[in-house]
Amino acid sequence: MAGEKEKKVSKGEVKEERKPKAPAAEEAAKKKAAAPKDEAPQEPQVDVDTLPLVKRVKEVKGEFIEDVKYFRGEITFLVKKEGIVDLCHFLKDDSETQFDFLTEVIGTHYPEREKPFEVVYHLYSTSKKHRVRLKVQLAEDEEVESVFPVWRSATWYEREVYDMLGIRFANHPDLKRILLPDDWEGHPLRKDYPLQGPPGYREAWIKAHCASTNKL
Amino acid sequence: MGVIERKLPDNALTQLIDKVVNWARRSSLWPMTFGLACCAIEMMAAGASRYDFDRFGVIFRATPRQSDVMIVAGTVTVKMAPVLRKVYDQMPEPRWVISMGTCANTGKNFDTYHVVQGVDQIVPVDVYVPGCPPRPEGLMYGVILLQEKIDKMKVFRK
Amino acid sequence: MMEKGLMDKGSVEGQVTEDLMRDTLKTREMWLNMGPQHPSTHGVLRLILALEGERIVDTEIVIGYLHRGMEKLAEAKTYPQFLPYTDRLDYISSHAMNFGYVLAVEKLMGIEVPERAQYIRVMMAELTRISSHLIWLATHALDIGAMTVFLYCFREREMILDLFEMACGARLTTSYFRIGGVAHDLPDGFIEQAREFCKIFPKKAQDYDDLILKNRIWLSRTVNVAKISGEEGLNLGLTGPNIRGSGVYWDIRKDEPYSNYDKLDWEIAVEHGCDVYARYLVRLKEMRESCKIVSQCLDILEKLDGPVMAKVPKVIKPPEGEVYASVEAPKGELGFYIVSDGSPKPYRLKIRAPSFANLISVPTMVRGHMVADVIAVIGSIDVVLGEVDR
Amino acid sequence: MGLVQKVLMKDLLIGLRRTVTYNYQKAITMQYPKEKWTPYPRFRGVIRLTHDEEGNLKCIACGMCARACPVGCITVKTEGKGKERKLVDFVIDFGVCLFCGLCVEACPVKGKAIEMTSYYEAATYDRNEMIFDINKLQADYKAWERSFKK
Repeated sequence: MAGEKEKKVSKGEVKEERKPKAPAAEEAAKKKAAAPKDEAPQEPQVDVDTLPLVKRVKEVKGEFIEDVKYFRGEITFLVKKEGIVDLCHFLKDDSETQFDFLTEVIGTHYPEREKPFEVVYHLYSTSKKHRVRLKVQLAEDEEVESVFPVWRSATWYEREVYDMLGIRFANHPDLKRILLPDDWEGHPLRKDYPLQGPPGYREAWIKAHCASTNKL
Repeated sequence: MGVIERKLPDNALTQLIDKVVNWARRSSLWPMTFGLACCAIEMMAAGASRYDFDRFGVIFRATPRQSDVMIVAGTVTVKMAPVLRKVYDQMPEPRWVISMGTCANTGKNFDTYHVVQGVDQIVPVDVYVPGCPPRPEGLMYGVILLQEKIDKMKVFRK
Repeated sequence: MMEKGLMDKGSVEGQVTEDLMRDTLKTREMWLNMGPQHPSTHGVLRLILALEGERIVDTEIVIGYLHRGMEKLAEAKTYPQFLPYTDRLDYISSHAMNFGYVLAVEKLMGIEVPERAQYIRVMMAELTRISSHLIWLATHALDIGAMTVFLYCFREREMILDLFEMACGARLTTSYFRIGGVAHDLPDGFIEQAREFCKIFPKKAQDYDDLILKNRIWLSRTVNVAKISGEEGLNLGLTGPNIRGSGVYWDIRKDEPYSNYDKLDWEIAVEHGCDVYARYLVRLKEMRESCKIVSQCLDILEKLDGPVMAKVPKVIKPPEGEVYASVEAPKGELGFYIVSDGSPKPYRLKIRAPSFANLISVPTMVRGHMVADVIAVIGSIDVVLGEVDR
Repeated sequence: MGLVQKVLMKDLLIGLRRTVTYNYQKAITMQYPKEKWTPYPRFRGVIRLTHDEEGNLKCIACGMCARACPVGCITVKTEGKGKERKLVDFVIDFGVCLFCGLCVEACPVKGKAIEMTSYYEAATYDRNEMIFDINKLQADYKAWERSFKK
């Protein structure tokens, strides 16, 4: 399972006869694919800097990348907040990356961290068949630029993140709640929000809104 | 039934009239298709070829103004609750509610910030059908129970 | 058509220009609310349409009427406990939902699933795809006005549900997959009955073709309605049969083969029409391809013996980390993103629901069409609200 | 579509032929109250407690089922500790139950102390009637099954 994705990426690259990549990367990929499956829980050590995608991104947009992680065959870039739209434009248009599809935008809350919010972008390339994950870390009152100009589907994804976690996106055309009612208070996916909501809030909301329809 | 509803004395004649009215009501229960989630699919299956709800006189209507019974099939969420109440208020009397499936019965399986804990918080429920989702037969059994309930109702007599 | 005719006449007289028309014949946008309780919005979808006459100029989609807080709920449940909830995401293809979830957890934990379980999973996922597409065809056709197709589709669907009931114990919310395999091995008589279905189904699929494939009403309601190009579709987040209806060769089962899809012989269903009719054709073709996969799996399963469950620790405690695993659900790409902090409960679980993403493109698709076409468009992109709102 | 075909209504007649042929085939509708579907052995209906040969409950009151349950609809009340532990009450709220079968899977007793029956006619007039206590959970559905099995 773990090796498949990496294997796939390298296979696609070879088939399409792109820029010949470093033999070390190919070897690492092969080794990973051939790694015995029953030892899968122990993640094989891969030097992330040898991966062609990481190389290419670091080469061109290295100033925005804070960190690169590799886990279970997935590449994660930790991106500086101000560089996200620029990087996304690059990843979409560059002939080597061609990430033409935004799979999703996710918000996560880590209350114990210094920068408690994390926005995660999953990208996919329909022509190169590879995936990448971008991460932006935000402090409590920070905003991140919307990737709406790059992929229009981001509008809804970002609205959902705003709805669930209260992370604001700058330059978003229509940032409002999407799943919860407009007059709802609080952002449920924050870790301090109780599962049943604040005590009595749910019942009070129903009571207030059902009362108005009784006058029919 | 207007001004004489439950006003007439209880005698053989009014019993007979009640019987006829109840027979008419129970044999053409037109449900409002309040399909919300998973149970709605089983409700559709109950109306489709193998189970064929029409045999009971149950013909799904898409508008509350033409329906007698509301089958609440699925999770009632907080956002949906006012809509459900509005639709129920638009239904003409006499009206009944069948709560189908766990979500509508108690809602405790999704005990979260946005799920109503049982549709009986919003509208009065006549029959509860447990299951997640219930088999179409389970729903049919619920309809049969409702028909039995209607049979015992007093329309004109006190 | 009407408007254009008027304008033509005006220009012939040489006096009335298009701008003048707009000034003299003032029209006002009308706002029409559709849903959330509407039989043709497949659940509790609500659309607010801005109309100019009968023509749609703008659409706002309001969702969230079935928001059950699944992602929050997952943080309070252990990994095996959350499995029954995934059934209730896209409730008409619960196997596919299970599949995505267990794949994500297995990827996180590095569990290798036994071969027999892999084939059972693939077979069940494909049966689910058929049943999901059957429901889609039934409701889509019913919305457009073909009642008979509805009855026929549900008849065949019951055959699949019988198979599910036999193997899993439930008709809809099957919870058959487990982390590391499947719950039980197939029961006796399953393979024969499934084979029977595979034999009958192509003949029955011919029935649907007979009824609507060339039917003039069907054609006039679907051909050239809601065109969307592949590029625009990708930009708007379309996946699955919808994007394949716009000529994009993208199927996760082929491109990033999970489970045993790479060992089976099948083709991606792609159409280039970009309209409602093309999406209909794609799904019809997919049903036949799925039937092919199921019969191949049956052939293999007959010979292949072995366990259906891998060795999994009693308490499932994945290592710290985050994974994203995706499957090709009947509606499109279904992904599970799990962040684990090493405890038996997920720290964060995000569901990438295909229907949610597919809905984004609806305003683009319906712009300029008639009100009645909205029904056809919603039907054609096949939304399931349980998944949209989660 | 050619004009000739349009006038001859070929497209419509093909469909009509199909529906007419079905008119002369056996109906697949089940006449429910008279004729009941026999669920498969694995069907997950209402849960019941099982007995051993002597007629005692097999349940050892370990509470594994309650812990495995995703929704917490099972309550096992016990008395005493360790080996002295005795089952006092066993309550399942079918108004909450998901019918997922995880409780049966978790049961450590040989031959399973709880089982899922095929009983599905459990509709009630009252929400509280869906809460089954230890007595109701021992109900035997064999007679019900026999009533419609051929």
